[in-house]
Amino acid sequence: MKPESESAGVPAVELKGITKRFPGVVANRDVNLRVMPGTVHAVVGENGAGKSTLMKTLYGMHKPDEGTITLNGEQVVLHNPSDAIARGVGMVHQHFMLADNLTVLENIVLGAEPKRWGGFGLNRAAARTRIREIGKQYGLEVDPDVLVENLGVGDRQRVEIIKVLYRGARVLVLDEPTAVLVPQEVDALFEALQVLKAQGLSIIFISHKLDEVRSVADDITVIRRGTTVATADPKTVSSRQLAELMVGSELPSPQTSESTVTDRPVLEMKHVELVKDGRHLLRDVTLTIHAGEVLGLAGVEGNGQAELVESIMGMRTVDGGTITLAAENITTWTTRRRREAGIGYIPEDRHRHGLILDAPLWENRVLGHQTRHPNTSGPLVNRAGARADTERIVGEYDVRTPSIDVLASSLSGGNQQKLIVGREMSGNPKLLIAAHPTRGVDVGAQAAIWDLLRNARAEGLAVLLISADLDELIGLSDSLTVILRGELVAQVDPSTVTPEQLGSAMTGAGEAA
Amino acid sequence: GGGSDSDTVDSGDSPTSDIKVGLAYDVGGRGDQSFNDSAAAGLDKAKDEFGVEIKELEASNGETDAAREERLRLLADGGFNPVIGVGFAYATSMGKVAEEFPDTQFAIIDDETLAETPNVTSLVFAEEQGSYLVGAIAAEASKTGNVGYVGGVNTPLLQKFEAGFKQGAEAVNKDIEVQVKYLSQPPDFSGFAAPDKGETTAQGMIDAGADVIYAAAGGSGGGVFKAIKAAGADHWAIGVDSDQYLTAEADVKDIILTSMLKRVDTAVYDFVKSSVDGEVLTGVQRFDLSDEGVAYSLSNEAAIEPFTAKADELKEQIIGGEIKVSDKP
Amino acid sequence: MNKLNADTARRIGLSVAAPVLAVALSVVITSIVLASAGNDPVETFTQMIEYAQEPRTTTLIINAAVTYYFAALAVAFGFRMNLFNIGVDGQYRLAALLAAAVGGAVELPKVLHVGLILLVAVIVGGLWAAVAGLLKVYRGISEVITTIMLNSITTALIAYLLTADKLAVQVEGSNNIGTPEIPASGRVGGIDLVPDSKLQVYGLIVLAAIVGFLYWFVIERSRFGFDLRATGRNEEAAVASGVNVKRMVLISMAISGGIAGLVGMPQLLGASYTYSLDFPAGIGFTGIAIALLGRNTAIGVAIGALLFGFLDTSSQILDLEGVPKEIVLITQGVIVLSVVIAYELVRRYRIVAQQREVGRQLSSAAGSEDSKPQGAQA
Amino acid sequence: MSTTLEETPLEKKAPLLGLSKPWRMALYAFAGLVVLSLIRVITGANDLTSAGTVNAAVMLAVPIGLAGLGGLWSERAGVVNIGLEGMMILGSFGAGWIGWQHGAWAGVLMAIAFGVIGGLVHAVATVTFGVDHVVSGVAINILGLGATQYLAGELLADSPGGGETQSPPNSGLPKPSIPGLSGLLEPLESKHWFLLSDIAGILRGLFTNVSLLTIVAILLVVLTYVLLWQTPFGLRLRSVGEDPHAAESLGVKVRLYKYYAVAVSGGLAGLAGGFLAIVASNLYREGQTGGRGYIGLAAMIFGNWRPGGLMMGAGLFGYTDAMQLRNAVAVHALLLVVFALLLGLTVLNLYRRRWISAGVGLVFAVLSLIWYLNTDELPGPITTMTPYVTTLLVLSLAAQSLRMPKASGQVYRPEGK
Ligand SMILES: Nc1ncnc2c1ncn2[C@@H]1O[C@H](COP(=O)(O)OP(=O)(O)OP(=O)(O)O)[C@@H](O)[C@H]1O
Ligand SMILES: Nc1ncnc2c1ncn2[C@@H]1O[C@H](COP(=O)(O)OP(=O)(O)OP(=O)(O)O)[C@@H](O)[C@H]1O
Ligand SMILES: [Mg+2]
Ligand SMILES: [Mg+2]
Repeated sequence: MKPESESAGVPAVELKGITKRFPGVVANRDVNLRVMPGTVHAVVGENGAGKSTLMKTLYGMHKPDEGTITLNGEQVVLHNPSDAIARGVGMVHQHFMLADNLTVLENIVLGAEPKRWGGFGLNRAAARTRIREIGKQYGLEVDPDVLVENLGVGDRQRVEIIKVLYRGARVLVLDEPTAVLVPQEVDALFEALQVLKAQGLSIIFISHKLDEVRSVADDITVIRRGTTVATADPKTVSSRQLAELMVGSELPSPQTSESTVTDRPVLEMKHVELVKDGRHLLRDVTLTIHAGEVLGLAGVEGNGQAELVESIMGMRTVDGGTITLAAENITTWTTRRRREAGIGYIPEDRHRHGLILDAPLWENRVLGHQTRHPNTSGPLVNRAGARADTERIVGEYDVRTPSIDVLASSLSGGNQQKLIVGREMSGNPKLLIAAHPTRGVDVGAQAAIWDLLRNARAEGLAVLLISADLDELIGLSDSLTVILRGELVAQVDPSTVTPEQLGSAMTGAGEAA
Repeated sequence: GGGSDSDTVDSGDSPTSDIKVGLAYDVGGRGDQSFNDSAAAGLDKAKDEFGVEIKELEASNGETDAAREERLRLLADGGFNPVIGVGFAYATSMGKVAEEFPDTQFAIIDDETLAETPNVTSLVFAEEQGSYLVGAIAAEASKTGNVGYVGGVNTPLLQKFEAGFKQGAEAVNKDIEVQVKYLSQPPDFSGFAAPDKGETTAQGMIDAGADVIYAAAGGSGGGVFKAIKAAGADHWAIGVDSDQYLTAEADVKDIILTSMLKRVDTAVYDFVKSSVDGEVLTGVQRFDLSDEGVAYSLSNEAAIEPFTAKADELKEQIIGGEIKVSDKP
Repeated sequence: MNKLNADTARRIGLSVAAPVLAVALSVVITSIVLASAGNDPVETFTQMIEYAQEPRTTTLIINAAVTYYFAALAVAFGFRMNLFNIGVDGQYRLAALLAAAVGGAVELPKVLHVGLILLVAVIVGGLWAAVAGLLKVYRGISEVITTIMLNSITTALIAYLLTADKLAVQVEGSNNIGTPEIPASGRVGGIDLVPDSKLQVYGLIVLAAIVGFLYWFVIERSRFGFDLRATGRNEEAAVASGVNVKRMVLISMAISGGIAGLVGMPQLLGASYTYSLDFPAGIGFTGIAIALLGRNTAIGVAIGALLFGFLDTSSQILDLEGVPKEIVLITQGVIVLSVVIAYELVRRYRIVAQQREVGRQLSSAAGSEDSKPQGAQA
Repeated sequence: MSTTLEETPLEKKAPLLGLSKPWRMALYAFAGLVVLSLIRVITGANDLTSAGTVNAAVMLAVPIGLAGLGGLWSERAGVVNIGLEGMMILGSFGAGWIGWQHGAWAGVLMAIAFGVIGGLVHAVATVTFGVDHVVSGVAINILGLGATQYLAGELLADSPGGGETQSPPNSGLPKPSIPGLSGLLEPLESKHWFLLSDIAGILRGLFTNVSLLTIVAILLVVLTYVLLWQTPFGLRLRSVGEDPHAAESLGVKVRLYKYYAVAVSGGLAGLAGGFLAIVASNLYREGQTGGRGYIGLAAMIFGNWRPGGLMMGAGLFGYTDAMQLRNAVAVHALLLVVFALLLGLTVLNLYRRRWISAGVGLVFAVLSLIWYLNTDELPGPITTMTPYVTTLLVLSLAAQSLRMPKASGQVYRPEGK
């Protein structure tokens, strides 16, 4: 570890003794952070360590309870984001901050609009040119006039960054920008970052992917339980050491032990078609998952993964082909019937599809298992049974919560995810659909979830695994399929393929081995 | 609160009486420039003449019989006697309350289902007779042979107006066209309070050839008058209840040919008077052409003059019984 | 452990605080309005209270509440899954009309007769509401529009049906018109609930209690209720969990309408025995306010219904005492607002309190926490 | 407020003949006119397109449109406004009360002022206290009614020609016409020629006796579009309704914009009420608004939260309402229009291979034709349904790609609160 004082000159950002309390938690306690101009400064830490909170403080979204913020040597008080923006601080949030129903242009200029009609009108033309300029300058091209809802995550990410650059930010905060990107997109992003750096901008970069961090960062600050515990030099520190600083635990890597694949097909899809308004969302999808097999589905987000999952779940009715579960044709079954037949579902977006945030944990345990013991008996909800079983899950899956009566919203992301996994594992399913099971989950929880998947697989569970984290995908899968524009375009062998090959297959660039 | 300005016993030299009159309005209450106001006028007259103490209570929209019942009961309980209910809506409730207070004399306007109850006086009107006359006048005045009837709310009571008007018009010109429109359907009583709809409807009737329109629509009548006024010469409106030539806005009054007078004020006044005099009216008190309880107004002299002869002739025939006016359209 | 008890104690304290605060707030505002018009608030309120305590009035209040209760439950049922049934008003009027027509047309043994009438009412109300449900499910039209439109359509429909040549009979000498009177076998007698009151409480108060219980039981305890609440709170998650939302919309709309169908029954079977021009209208809209006031729970709604019943009834005495009775409307509006505001204020207070507590805990536990990080740095 | 379901877009994709949106609209409008004219000629129900009808339609549409516009403003900023009715009532009273003493324009201003007050109450409740929007709206409807009745009792009871339930009449506003136009068009209209007379009638209806306030109202629709969709102010306001946290993260003062929006919303609703008490009729009357606030809300949803669509919704309602008030024969003829409409849509559905919709449409088409042929007039009460039934009909036939502002109805709480 290197001493604080090495880097010379006035820091672009200096946070001293920041403390921020929220009901029930201290998100930040006496945090210190110095970011030098023209550097990429990584901040790492577990889920709930307080990274985002710290950044929100720096971005003026809330005032710290204690501590000072100093920008370019000048101590400042930020009452709101406008203050931060005015002082050249810009932030790309962990969760996209984009209005779907507005155009890219509208999203970007919002709050800093170019005027016309003597300052009265919105000058769309001027905005377009400006956005195109920025696009060229940093290789961040997007069509300003499409609605954001029609964009994939990569493009949304770009829009977010353009938003910040459009405001002429000198300090750029990126909160887990790579969580949803494929390697190629990540590289593109990093290239852009290098350009920015070269122009003297300072970048604060948050990520759970420690290799990434080490490759891009100039300095690293580690946060644990809301406070800064160390700074590290990316050139010297290893991912394992970083992980230990973060959690004091080993950095797990997803490695499948010997294959448990049987010849018993659990899920079979034959020539499945899904058409909406003449557009093929899924074209001629045919795949088989056997008991004890983990089938990895690789693909850039928005290429039909969601649709494929929803077709299996019965949330969409397919326009052609058949779906069979354990030799039963379930093509026309309702979602509930499929779940009862033994399909477990870890949804991609836990807040939208996985949980009722303003319901207590035990009710969330019932969700998706409304018709099954021990949650319900006949037409009635069996509260005692459900509560007892929730306690079991909380225990077995190490869900960190004061009680099973707290609202799901009060759990940290990782713990919410563990609850969902536990829920979907119970009632021993035949097939588990796991979409991004460890997205935004810290290394500790990650390891736990990976183990769960492995064990279940060993017991003969069939798993459809979808993940943007290619290491995870390669590490856990027995076989890998690549989906592109709704078609299964390639089969690759997880034991031989590299993330880069996989990535190019996903983008349709070159066929992987 | 209708009571607040008028519930004190008169002071000064005006006569006083120990009679306390309670009156329960229909929805709209005092100041509706229509039916209720007409009752209020009768009550005020009685108050000024006999110095009776009065108490007025108001109905609220869409209320239950229980509420009406309670209203009457409060009055009877408070020692008010007689107690008057304005409008047929009070029939059921008054039936109940009258039994509870046998020593209180009640009166109800526009209903005679309680004829059998000894302490309830029914004050009813032959609206169809008066409407018959204005119908005849309308037919006479019409050059296009096309007249209109605008009813406020589609209730049997208003249908009596319609029935009389049609018969009267046809009596004069058997192939006259009578356009009929009600502005709203119960329980939506906005038809009595929608001058704009009145105007639109009247405008439509005029465009369809009508040149005389009978507005039996309470406050919505004003709209009808506007439309007639806008239509210009040779178009006439006929008012209702009170003499609207006297009450309407100055700029439209001249096009009000006549009004079908329904003397609710007289009825109320007579009834109060009778109880002041000690020989209270009981049973069914029917007000019709014979006693001027219904009539047509003459205040727009120049305009009405040419039609009075025929109208009065028909009036005599109705009183004499040669003409029977049905109250069903 | 005992800290937990202290917590629960405070939570209870706070949940009591909200309603109290709400009532206080509305009393203050109402008083200001009263005073501004030169009426003595204290006197006015005492008049209202005293009047409410007369046995006769108490009965009236309860009866009003019974009717309101059905209306509010109907609305609340929809709200529980984010369906806004503004159409309760139309639904109950149409239901009452047809139920009255059927009830007046047949002669049956007591139980059957009453049962039949109630059944007709529930079915009519349910079907009429289901129209909105269908249009939402198959044509995606917001139930807000449909129910608003259906209310007006109902009015026209009733006017069309309530004529002598259709469902109604014209009583000689009456300017009213209504369905034939329901014979004794189809009526529900009152109950002497309030001691020494001449009036009786609607017999159907029993039904109200039952429906109230069922409402609670279905929503809180049944699987269906679970699905319903899940859909209301997070539709997408509900879909993923296997709830068929379209079916839920249809069913809940129908049930909401079915309950709405009962709104007119106490009046019909307990008082008027006929649907006529002066049949009470607009209760559906009052129902919305009460449902929201009662926060869509069976108990809360019951309290709200009684409160509204009290205010409505006491407007009469105000009128008699020469106090503008419109004050009652104002009070009702203010109460609805102040209740929700009170709850919000209490919620915020709770957060602040929590934050302070966390702060205190820290300042005590700080020392032990800080040691570990230092070690890691070395 | 309400659960949204998978909706089936109709016109959205594959634009007809590849025309751009405005032209497509124009084409539809013209086609509609031709059909209407044909049916007029066939049935002889000349009131279908008469100047009188059009003029009355505008009259009836304006208050609904204004109320709807109010709804649009607040919902675009994410605040559902069920309280429009109450704010309208306040407005009509304000106009009636001031109008007869200080003239119509003063009345108009007072109407707006009263509406704004209503709006501010809604804003305080929903934005500052984070109260559920529907609760607050419902409360305001009750309050609006109570307050006006109360104030009427205090302020109008002893006014000349007024009373506790109505104000004295006010002078109203001038209703200018384009000079000479009427004289020019009337003969043509009275010829009852195919199409020509219809166009003449419509033009005459639109451009004669147009109240100044009507013109103001139409300008307000345009202004709303420009303000909300072509200015930074509007962009910020809409962003607040789409994703307040995104807006907040860019320094947009979310609460402030919500306040603007809801206040304007109230003002517009108040103006709608004022229109009733100044133009439609020239006095305030209890119960005058007659639920128009709710209809306005419906018109807004009908118009997909867009000024343009809203205008169409209000227009349709006004037109059919005018029809049913003015002329029963024409209403009967509307059955034939419905038939034509359904037939057209059936064809369109077949062309789009939407068999079920086509089938359903056809069935209803035939039914309405049969109904038309077997009757020569509709019963009075039934005609009064016309506007409501038509609205539902059009909604259930037209494309259902409605989309409300994403954060509409959600209580907004700033980060970390
Ligand atoms: N608005 C809030 N209200 C209450 N608690 C909050 C709020 N925001 C964050 N927290 C809590 O503060 C702690 C830190 O949250 P934060 O989001 O900063 O963690 P993080 O380091 O960003 O985690 P992740 O890596 O999952 O993003 C967590 O326990 C979280 O639950
Ligand atoms: N009739 C309308 N009423 C309200 N807003 C509109 C209308 N037409 C377009 N807009 C909105 O105004 C903004 C600019 O209009 P413009 O037509 O340039 O964009 P657009 O996306 O092409 O509009 P549209 O989607 O209606 O074709 C866009 O946000 C659009 O959504
Ligand atoms: Mg974070
Ligand atoms: Mg366009």
